[in-house]
Amino acid sequence: MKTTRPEQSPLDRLNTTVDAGWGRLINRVSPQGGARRMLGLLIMAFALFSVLNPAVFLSATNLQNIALAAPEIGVIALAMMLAMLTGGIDLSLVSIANLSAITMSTLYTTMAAADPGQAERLAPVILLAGLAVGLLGGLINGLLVSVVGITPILATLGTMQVYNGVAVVWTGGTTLSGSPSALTNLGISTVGGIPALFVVFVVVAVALGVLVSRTPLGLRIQLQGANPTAARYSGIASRRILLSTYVLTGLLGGIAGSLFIARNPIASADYGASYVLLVIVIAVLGGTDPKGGFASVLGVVLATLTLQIVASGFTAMRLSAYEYGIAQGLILVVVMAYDEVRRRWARPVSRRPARRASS
Amino acid sequence: MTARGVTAGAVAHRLRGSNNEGILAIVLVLLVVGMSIANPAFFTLPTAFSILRSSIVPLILALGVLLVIISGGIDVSFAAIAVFAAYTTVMVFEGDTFGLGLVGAVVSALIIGALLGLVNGFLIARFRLPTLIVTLGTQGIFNGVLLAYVGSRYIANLPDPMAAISTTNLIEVTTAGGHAYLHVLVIPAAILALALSLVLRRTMFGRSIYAIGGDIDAARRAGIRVTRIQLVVYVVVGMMAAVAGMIYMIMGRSANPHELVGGELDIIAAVVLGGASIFGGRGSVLGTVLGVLLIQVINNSLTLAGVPSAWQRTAVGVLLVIGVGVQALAARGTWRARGRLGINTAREVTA
Amino acid sequence: MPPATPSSPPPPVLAVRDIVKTYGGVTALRGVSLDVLPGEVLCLAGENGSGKSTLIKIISGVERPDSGEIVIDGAGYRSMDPTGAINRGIQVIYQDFSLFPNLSVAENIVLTSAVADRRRFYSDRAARAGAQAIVDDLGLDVDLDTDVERLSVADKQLTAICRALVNDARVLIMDEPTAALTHTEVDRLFAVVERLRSSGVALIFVSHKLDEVLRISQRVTVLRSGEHVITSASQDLDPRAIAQHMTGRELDESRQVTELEPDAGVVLEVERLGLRGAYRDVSFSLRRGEILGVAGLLGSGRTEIAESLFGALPHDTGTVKVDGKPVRLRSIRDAIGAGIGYVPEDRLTEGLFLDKSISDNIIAGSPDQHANRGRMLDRRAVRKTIGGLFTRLRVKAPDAHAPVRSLSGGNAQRVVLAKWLARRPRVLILNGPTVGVDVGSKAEILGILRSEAADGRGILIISDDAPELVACCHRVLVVRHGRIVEVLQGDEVTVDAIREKVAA
Amino acid sequence: GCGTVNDGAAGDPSATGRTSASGTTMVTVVKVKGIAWFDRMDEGVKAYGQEKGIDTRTEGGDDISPEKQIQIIQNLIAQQPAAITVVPNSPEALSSVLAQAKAKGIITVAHEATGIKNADVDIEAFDNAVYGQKIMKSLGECMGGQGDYVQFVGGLTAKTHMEWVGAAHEYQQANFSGMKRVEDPIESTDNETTAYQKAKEVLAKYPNIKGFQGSSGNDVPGIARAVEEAGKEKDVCVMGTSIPSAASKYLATGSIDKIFFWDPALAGKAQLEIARILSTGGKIEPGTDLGIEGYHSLKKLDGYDNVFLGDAAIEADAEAAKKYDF
Ligand SMILES: Nc1ncnc2c1ncn2[C@@H]1O[C@H](COP(=O)(O)OP(=O)(O)OP(=O)(O)O)[C@@H](O)[C@H]1O
Ligand SMILES: Nc1ncnc2c1ncn2[C@@H]1O[C@H](COP(=O)(O)OP(=O)(O)OP(=O)(O)O)[C@@H](O)[C@H]1O
Ligand SMILES: [Mg+2]
Ligand SMILES: [Mg+2]
Repeated sequence: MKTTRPEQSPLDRLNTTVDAGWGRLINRVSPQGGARRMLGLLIMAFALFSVLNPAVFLSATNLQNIALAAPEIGVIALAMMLAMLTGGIDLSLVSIANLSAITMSTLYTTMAAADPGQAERLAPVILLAGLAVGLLGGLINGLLVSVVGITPILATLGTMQVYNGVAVVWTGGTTLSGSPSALTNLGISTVGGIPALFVVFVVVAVALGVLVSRTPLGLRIQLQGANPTAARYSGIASRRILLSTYVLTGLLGGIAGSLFIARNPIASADYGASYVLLVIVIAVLGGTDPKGGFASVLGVVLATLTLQIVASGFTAMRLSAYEYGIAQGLILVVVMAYDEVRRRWARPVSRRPARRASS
Repeated sequence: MTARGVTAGAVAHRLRGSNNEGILAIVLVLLVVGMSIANPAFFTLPTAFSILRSSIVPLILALGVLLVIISGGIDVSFAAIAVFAAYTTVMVFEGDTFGLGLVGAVVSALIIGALLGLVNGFLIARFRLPTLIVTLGTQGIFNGVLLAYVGSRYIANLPDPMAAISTTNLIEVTTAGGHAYLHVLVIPAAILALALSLVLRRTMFGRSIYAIGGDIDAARRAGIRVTRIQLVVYVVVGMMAAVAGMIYMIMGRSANPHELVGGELDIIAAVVLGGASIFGGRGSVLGTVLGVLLIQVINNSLTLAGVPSAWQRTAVGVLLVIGVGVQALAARGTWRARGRLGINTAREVTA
Repeated sequence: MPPATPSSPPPPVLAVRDIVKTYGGVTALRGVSLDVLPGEVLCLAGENGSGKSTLIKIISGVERPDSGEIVIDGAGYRSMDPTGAINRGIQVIYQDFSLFPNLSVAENIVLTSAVADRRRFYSDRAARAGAQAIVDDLGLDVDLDTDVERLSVADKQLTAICRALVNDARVLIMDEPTAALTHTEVDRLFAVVERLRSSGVALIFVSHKLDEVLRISQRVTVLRSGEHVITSASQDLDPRAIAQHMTGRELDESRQVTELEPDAGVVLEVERLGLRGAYRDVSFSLRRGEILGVAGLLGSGRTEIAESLFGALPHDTGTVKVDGKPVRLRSIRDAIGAGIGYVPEDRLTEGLFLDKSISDNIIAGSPDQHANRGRMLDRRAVRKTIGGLFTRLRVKAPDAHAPVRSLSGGNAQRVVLAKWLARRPRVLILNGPTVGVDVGSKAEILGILRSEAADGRGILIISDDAPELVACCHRVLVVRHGRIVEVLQGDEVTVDAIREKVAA
Repeated sequence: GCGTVNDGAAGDPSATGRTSASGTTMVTVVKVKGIAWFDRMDEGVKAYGQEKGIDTRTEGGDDISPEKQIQIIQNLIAQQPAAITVVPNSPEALSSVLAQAKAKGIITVAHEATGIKNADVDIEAFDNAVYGQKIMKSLGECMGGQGDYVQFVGGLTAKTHMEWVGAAHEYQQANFSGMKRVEDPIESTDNETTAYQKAKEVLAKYPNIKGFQGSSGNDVPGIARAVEEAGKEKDVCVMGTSIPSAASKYLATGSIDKIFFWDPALAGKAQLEIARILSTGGKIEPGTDLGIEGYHSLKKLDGYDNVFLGDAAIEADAEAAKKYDF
């Protein structure tokens, strides 16, 4: 009883070998979940625009610009990812970043008025002050969320307005200019053709990745997000974890603030308002579960780059900002839907698909 | 399941309301009293009517959000739907070549709203995607499509049938403090609130929404048609958003496709302030009404209260934090008390 | 136990034929067939993960079989859907209850039937009346207006039972309905079951308590690793036989307690502990190597005592000493710091991170112990701990990276246990350590506890399962109305004595 | 090794010398795409491109945000247009990205951006201080030099708005001592509904209010709606920047008394013409004639080396506004 099977054609054989080889390669470098998906998308987007408009898209300037624009958004997206990892959200990040940028700018201009040389020498102190402001903003969020017990979305919506309001009052609504030249120089320098700010971003991302997946604190943050009750019964001090998380997101906000003034030596209350929702999109695209417990730093980094690539590709294609808005929405929805369909296809009937633990 | 402890605690619980409506009402009253002391001009009929008037659109939007939040989701695309539906309608009816009048315009807006809601509902129910993500995506899509392909211009003059209601008032009173007008469009808002309240409390559809928000898998096991109900919820929300959009443009007497979008978080804040749980399954129309009023009172009275313009953003934020903080602490207090009574679930909060 | 009429058996109301079901790589059911006759109780027995719940979910339409057929009243279906099942008279009490935490008890009880009846409107008053009727019928004392999320596990279970009974079911399926119930409630439930059966309802009953199984059922079906092993009349079986079919080996549930070393020090000393509204004047001591049982009725305050000792529900009065040193127990961290561990009664919400990996779950309580000097998680140490515990507790899982959700009840419980053992606590408190755990696993878990005690730990076990307490406890405290009323020790520790003192 | 982000094409010959008319691209970056004001500017930009045979277009974000403008300009630099002209949301925010553009040999021209750095020329339709005074002169006359008034700005961070109201306030203090500004400038967030609500609050708080000055295009329509509802269109003077289409229905009822503006189409043309002159090696000096109405004799603004002023302000009452179709 042998069913006749057509002889496999050489082409098919080639295909199978290539597929197998490709599969092995993928498995070797295999990032998981959000990261894997974003890697695919990133390559696709890059290839697409390279083909459509290579002259503009592949120019050194353009690639540098992508690397220059990504850090500030990326750092805020990483902070958002961290907040979402605990099942929360931090809407105040951009306001914190602005407040810290304003602090640094004000300190610098005040000092420079008295003694410019001194102001430059004290650049590290100024930077620390800015980060401290971020930390403080995060601390207030953390206290509201953990001690007072306000839902994060409301607590940070409130503090977003408070921090923003303080920034408006402080600056009188004007845009401050002035930033230590150490920072400004960092903003325009490159290392081997790669903007220094991008290097800073990668360093922050690596540090955060290590923190989340390789340290006790990171594990606790993940567990707190996955199931707060069980976390409590496991002896995880939920309040302290939430507090640390929001302090950390505040600190990242502060770092974003210093990236702001490194890139443009100015500080104002209304910079980056459009980032608030954008970073949620990035965090989620990067594989963060908004319900908490799961996130991927690599995924978020790749998602940041992908959206930057699409944005610059669209300008290169002379498409409008509205069309980019549509594309951004479509990418989000299609990627998530595709993911879900594929997952269900892999396990056609499981109602509660087991999620991959990754970070 | 003991009858023990159904004493003072129970009475307090009743007064507090199942979603903290009681506390919210007290916060609202205190705020009004405070404002009135700060500036007697606050405690007047014109101010009251003005606050009611400015609450109409946020309220209708908030009611839609409430529905989504109870069902366990979150929606950030409703403002985009509101503008899309209303602006497109205004564009279509600009010349009113069909002579369909107001009814035609409203129907057209409702259909557009329903269709856009259907897109959300389809993606959410069919693919079982997180609602925040879907609506974040569709928000960008709807807004982009509107501005790129429908139109992006400010339309200064509305079609006549719409323009006619702009200046129609329900009540006009002249008091010592000046003229007080209550806009006629509070009626649809009130009707929607009442109707939604009835639907949520008295119909199986409403209860199913709570059930889905409570535990979606349990809802499926109980035979509730989750997919269909989610679809209907998002369609209804789309239609409510369309109504809100129409009212917004009618009251503003112009159509600007750049408005409304961006204020989503404030609406969600009002709903959550009104006691709805971000995690789904809890929330009431009464609470939402109080939440919206509270935010409107805050937003509308800072100038009167003498808060300098520059400080107003901060003040809104501080008041919001205080409002939800009081609620959170009050909820915490009762949890703790209950923990003492030994009722078993106090566990997660008594740290 | 009236025997089923042997002459002309009525046609089965429900049957399944050759059901196969796989989850990813795991085969949960491999060609299972069975019949259920009207007017009988069919018990499903089997070890954790043998596929009982999966079979039930397939019958109720929650899951779709890969192949096979469901036959209801002679009509065959490839698969069911929840509404279809309910409309055909199939009601289920799920192992995880599937209640709505945000709705009142009354509404939870009536909602499913209202959905099935395709009602359009809902009335609070009618719901309350309907729920009250069923609650009265069962003779329960239930506050119908409380939200379900405020209920204890036992109360949730009672609510789920009420809900299944409110419909006039023709087939009633109960997946471990007694797991969290005490003796009295089980008796009430069984009275109801008996009544339903005599009125012609067919019942499928899943339980790991084999004496219950034999008491209530006419026939027993045993599954092992997704396969049908045997279906036999209950009177032909005894617990030992069932256990043997389930596990394929002999089990021993007899009392096995080692003699304590005479000079074994006191590891936990509780003096005049009190918490208003829950318990008072609680004093006892626990020696190194001792296993101390705590028995009591639902609501007697046992859980509160345990939670106070774990700092989750701080006590008002009294003192606690660990190893002779007074300790402060205002928070869980205090308790953990003092060397106290606690396996909570509701392992799904309090014990486990269901979507996290087994490995994360196990080190959830001891990340710092697994950190190297640079405050990084030491992967080698983690692997070592997990490897050790996997073998020691015999956790059955493909690998440590699988999410806990994919584990069966018994294995999940071992993971909770492993979490605490990874910390090496001085005192381990377990609340219902074998709830929903099959006899095989149960014997193993008790064995583990014995050896942990032998290691010098003090162990406190709260349980409704008298035989289990007898099997491993040196002494048993009986709690009534928030006070310790009796201490049974040595030969006094018998099933009958415990049941008698608890109910007195 | 190390370097700077401006290295890439600094010495790139193709970056400069693309002065031949054909193939030249000039891009105008506006505050936001799709609003009537910038649609009108787009008309001017397109018309100019056709007249001169240059590839011109406008780009802009989908909302008013400095970071999006930075992003757009940065992306444009990669496309190497001959010139970028920009109406910045925040002039300061653009300084470093404009420096990048300059480093690549791109001509940069700004509009509504007094004090902007790294733009070759900033062209203003008029002197902001003079414009503010002009509004106050009309408002003061309308109010008969007596009574309370308030000022609205689109944002407390909007530099030009703050300059207009600042100059107007000073002018009032010097010339209309009977008038009093009773609140600091009020923020409308450039939103008509907010302007409307704030105006209602003002009317409640100061029943005797006599005047409103608006700054963003949405301010006066919102204020006028509040005034009209209070039945005070005869008692209150409402004036400020707006565009004829948005203001027309309120001008007709008298709830807006006068609007002030300049024609964005002409401003768009003026920017491009300056860019063209600079790119052909020309110079902008006091007295330069761009050949565009309102920009026939540019003035230099004191205290800045790159700011030139036109004389393009238009004021219009109900009658005059009908002439404009934007
Ligand atoms: N959603 C799921 N995804 C993957 N595997 C699953 C899933 N549900 C069940 N399983 C697997 O199917 C098998 C049967 O599980 P099931 O829950 O039916 O066992 P059970 O007999 O009810 O056990 P218990 O007595 O512990 O309740 C187990 O190996 C379990 O791990
Ligand atoms: N002495 C007492 N005085 C007042 N209330 C009491 C007393 N003892 C128990 N209760 C009440 O009985 C109710 C039920 O408590 P709970 O179910 O937690 O008891 P438990 O014995 O720990 O139950 P479980 O069987 O789940 O372990 C609680 O409301 C508790 O406060
Ligand atoms: Mg089971
Ligand atoms: Mg007038």
